[in-house]
Amino acid sequence: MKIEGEYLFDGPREEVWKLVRDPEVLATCVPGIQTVNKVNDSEFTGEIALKIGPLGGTFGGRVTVSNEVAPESCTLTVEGSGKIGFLKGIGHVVLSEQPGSKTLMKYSGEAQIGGKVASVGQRLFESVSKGMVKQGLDKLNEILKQRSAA
Amino acid sequence: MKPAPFEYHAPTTVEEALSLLAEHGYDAKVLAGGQSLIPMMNFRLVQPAMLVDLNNIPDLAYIRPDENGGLRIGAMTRHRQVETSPLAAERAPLVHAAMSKIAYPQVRTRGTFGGSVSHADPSAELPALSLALDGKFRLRRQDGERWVPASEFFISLFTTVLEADELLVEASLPPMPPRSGWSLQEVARRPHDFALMGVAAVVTLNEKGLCEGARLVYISAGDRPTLAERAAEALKGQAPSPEVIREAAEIASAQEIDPSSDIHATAEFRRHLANVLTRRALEQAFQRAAENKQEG
Amino acid sequence: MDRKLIGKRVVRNEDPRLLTGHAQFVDDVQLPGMLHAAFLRSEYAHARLLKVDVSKARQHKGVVAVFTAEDMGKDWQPGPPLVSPPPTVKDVVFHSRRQVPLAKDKVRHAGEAIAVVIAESRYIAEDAVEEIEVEYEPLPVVLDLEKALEPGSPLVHDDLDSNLAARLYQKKGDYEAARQQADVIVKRRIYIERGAAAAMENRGIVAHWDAQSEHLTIWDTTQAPIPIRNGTAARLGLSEHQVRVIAPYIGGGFGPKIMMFYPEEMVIPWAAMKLNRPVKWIEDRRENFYATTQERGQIHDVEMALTRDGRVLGLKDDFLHDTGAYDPYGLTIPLNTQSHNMGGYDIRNYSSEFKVVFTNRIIATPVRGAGRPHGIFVIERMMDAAARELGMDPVELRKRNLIPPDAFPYEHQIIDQAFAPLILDSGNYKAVVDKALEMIGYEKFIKEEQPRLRREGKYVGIGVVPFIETTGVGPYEGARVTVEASGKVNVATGIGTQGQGHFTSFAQVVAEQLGVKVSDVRIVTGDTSEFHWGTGTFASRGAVVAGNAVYAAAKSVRQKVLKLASKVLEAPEEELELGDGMVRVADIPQKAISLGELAVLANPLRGAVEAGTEPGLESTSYYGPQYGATAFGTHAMILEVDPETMMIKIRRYVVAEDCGTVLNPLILEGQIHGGVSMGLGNAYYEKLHMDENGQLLNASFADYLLVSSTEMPHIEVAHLETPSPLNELGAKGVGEAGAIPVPALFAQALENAFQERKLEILEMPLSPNRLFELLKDRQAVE
Amino acid sequence: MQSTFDLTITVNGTRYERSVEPRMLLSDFLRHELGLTGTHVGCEHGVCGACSVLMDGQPIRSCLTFAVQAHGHEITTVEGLGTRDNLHPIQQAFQEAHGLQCGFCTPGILTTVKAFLEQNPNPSEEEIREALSGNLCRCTGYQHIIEAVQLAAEKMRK
Repeated sequence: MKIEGEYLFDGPREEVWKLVRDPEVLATCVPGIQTVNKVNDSEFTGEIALKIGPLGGTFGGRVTVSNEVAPESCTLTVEGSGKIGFLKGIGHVVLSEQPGSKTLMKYSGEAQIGGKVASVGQRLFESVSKGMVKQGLDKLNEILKQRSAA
Repeated sequence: MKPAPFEYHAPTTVEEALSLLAEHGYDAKVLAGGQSLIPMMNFRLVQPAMLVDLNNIPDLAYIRPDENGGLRIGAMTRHRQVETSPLAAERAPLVHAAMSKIAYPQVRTRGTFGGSVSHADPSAELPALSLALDGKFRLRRQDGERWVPASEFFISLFTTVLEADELLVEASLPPMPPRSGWSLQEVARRPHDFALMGVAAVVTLNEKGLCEGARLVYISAGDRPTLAERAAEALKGQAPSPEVIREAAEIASAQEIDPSSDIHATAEFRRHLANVLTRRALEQAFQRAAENKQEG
Repeated sequence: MDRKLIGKRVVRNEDPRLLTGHAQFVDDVQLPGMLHAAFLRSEYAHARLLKVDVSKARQHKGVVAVFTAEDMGKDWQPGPPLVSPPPTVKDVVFHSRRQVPLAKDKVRHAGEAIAVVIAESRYIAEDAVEEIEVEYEPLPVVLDLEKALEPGSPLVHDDLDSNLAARLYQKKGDYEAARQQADVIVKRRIYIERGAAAAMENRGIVAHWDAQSEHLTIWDTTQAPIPIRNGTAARLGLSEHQVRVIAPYIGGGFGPKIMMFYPEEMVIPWAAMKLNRPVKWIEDRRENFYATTQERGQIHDVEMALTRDGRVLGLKDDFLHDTGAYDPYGLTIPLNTQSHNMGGYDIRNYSSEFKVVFTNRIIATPVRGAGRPHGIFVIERMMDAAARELGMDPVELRKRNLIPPDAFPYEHQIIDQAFAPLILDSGNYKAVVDKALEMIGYEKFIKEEQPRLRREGKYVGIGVVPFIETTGVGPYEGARVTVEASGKVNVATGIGTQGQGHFTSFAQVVAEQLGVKVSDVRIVTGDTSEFHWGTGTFASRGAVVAGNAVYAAAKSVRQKVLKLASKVLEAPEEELELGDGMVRVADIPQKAISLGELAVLANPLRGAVEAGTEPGLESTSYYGPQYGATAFGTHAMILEVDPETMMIKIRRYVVAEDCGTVLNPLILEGQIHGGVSMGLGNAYYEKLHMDENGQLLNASFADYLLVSSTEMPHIEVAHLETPSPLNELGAKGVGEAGAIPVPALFAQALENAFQERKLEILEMPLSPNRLFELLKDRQAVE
Repeated sequence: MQSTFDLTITVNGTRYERSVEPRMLLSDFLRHELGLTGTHVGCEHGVCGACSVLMDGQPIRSCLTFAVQAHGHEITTVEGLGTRDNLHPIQQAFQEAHGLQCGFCTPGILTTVKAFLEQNPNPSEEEIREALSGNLCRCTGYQHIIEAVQLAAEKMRK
């Protein structure tokens, strides 16, 4: 499934880049993230407790950053697997400066879902993935605003 | 396809249920009709640690007239009860008409009003219809209760303002204003499937036959039932001409809904259907309103 | 002889058991000490298995055993080939790659079995399956049939050079020469997508090893109990007489239950022997979508050469066929497609090459129609495209090309699915088409009703599709008919039954011969201890092949009855009559004896008998046709479509069917109704949606849409009878017929409804969404 | 945690007392605990209708009900209609109209139709189609089933 969209951050590109490039921050933006372990500068693992109404479960997750061109673009990969199946999202992210020291993030990529959840939950995918991406980016923007306020 | 193990409680009073919820929080899942929850449990997509079964609380199943001319529906009222209720047919014809579109006869004998609303499936009828009628829900917890309007109740997919220790115990559906008409239009692959797109319309005419107010609510159009406010605005004060209706349909389908794509329909097809169905719904609703005006 | 019972609307013998809930289905088998199995299935469509850790699952309370491929040791071996490639065709390529009991090293489709948990209950088994840890290394998936054949494509089977499973070319006449003479060449590309059989009963197996008597009993939802018995015995090193396979009441077959051996059929009996306890596995609905075979994916490049006055000179169809991850079923489906491509038309020049492709999907095996709907869809779509191109009425074009009644037997000069020559044995095709046209009121609709409805703003279209169905193929079936001392008759045959009414139609055949009540004939199907030889219920062959064996055996018993009665009643055979369970001397009613008494006399307990006497009033017969009998039919429908919502309503649906001698019209109509409902599913509701990673997205009845009572139209059926000269009953099969023309018919009616918009449909199945897109594309073109 | 639950249930007029895990589906309970295998299981997610039984006279999906939820209730399964020698008029009608082929979906249809005809003794074809919308049949195309329901209604009105 294709994922595509854009998001306007309330902060300058350099700052947004720092956050995106910091997997630890990035990991905390994954909805439902419980624990975060650093593997290396570009890779973190963690446990994600996903909950969408009654649906949910615990996933072992991994976030990696690759193909980076500071401070413009990079590829983000989020993977998780658990009892109800697995998910993998690969997104290419491009940041551009906007007037008023804002930053526009354009993202495009693929989300892959497998296992039980894929076989019977398709009706919900797009809504869920849209929701999760938005939730994650809102969180990132929150952190951005907190940092710039501090 | 067998459910994972869970702990089971079957309280016989609301108080007992609320105390269980207060004690166990999100570990406890409320079991109402179970017609959405149990399939997900059988698929093992949902594995609640505990079920609090409301089916032994007789006090929660009722359809009562409200002083304001509307209806009070207890959370454990079965769809079948509403379907066969003359009171519901008279006081909430929109909801009554929707009943036969909800799944199958054998599901309607179990499925409940409160369960469907609390489940907050954006493709389900009752959340949308509650919103179309500007209804509200009574939520109880051990130490009190609150009323939440449908317009604030639904947050996103399967997600509502209900806290872990809260229970939706009743819905209040106000009567439609005088000179109102309604319509429910749906397109589904088969009549009993989730609608690819649905719209519920309630319109009210003034004495002169101009549109005084309209509520257009969409099913399968986003992550929750979607109220099209700008389309309603465009109708206000207008005579319900085909042009005006077309304009409202255009606004709602192009700007106010956010449908997703799935294997049955792309977002584009859903928008197209929303446009078509809005037109049909408004035509029928205005027609009915005009008839009610004459009668009134 | 006078037909007293054959052809009558006899109510079914089997119904009281089914209606009261007493008929035994596989999941109803309950044995002391029985264990329950659940399978762990691959989440990935294509991946290397790096690790399968079952240690936690083995610790789970209530779990008796967990097996992986490793645990099966030497007993781990692929399933046997079901059918071999056709030996008579030149240059055929065929790479046989068969399914395995449990995946080893690599998984090739999502849902492939990796491990099995055997526990005290299914609930516990499923709990433990969740505790198995699998480490996968995902591999690129092979899904697109064309890309799969490109050099450099990932490989489903690493030991092959490509994903080509098979290639076969057949021709008749000289297509290139015909092309040169043609006035018009019509070319199209046609896509047909996958669908599921979705019998209401999922598959299931119960295996019981009795160590004391060294006897294995298997209850299996199979359409082919005898081959399962033989194969199981071979796999487990047992004599065929040590294995009994029972296919009890089966909740619908529709093709996939003929597939063998499913991994579960290899694992469960093995596990039961290993554990020395009965083991039951019942497939659940989700598994049924992942683990039961499916059918339909094909891409056709078709060309039709015609004269200006509508004579089809030749047809060329090169197509790709998706066999999935393995190809145990050989070439049956694409061969069926190839041999239905010319429909019931007199086409003298034909050229067709198909390539069978391995993909990371579940195995394709026949599903009701088995490639025939594809062939009919292709030829009928081409007919409609050609009619438009020629500006000719589509029905007229068809009529001009139908095989005339005096041309039978009509040789197509290619081979069919059974590798027998494709010969259409008999028929009166034009009469059937005319009947359907008359029933639907074609002329009146086109000339009066349609224009009127159009003026009212309604989009209403008509379709008329003739089709053939090759049926009743070999090799053979057998039956044993026995008159018992009670006077009742027992009939045993080797085929299985899945709702076709064999308990009644076969009983009619026997009852008519022996002069007993239909309800006094007990039919046994699907129990290998009752009949040793046979192949199975497939290819619409039950009534034809087993039916004729039953007929032959019944006639032979009748002879024995007459011979013995003649002696006992001291009257010549010609003067004897059979009726009401008695043999009587004509005109002397008091000179009579019951069949029961005769049966006792035929099986004396003491005394001497003449040399060469066989005991009992019993006979066993076999029937094997030289080639199949071919049925013919025409369906017509009037379809209304809402041009804004794409919702459809079928206003009329008529069927004219010639399947030779009708055994029981009630049962026949039921078969047709059911076939049409499945065909409608294939046209507008049912599609297996797979994402680009090979994940099936609709493994439930909430998303895989079967036609329900609210979509089905009322169907009017007419029978015409051109008995097949190939068998004594004159029967032709009908089991799959109902489903075959429907997608083509639906497409034609839709195009007709949207004729102003020049809609052309070259794919199946459709959906409201897809129709919306097609109409939008048309708009963009204009 | 209470691992089993004692329940009392009346099925086809017979009272049963059993101890079951709360997660046991009513369909499995009827089939495997009570041996009433006439109730069939086709999808276990509430769509196919093969498992339909009557609870206090109302049709329900036994796969979407836990056995514990039937505690204190009355269940009617297909075995509670007629017997082989004395078929219920609905069963007779299904035989006469050939309203079944493989017979797998049939028990769920019979129970559903029983409740339906009690509420609507003289239904139109459209009402019958509507009443059967929650029962999938892959064999019959529904036509003979609908005719069987019409015939049954006629028989029962007499």
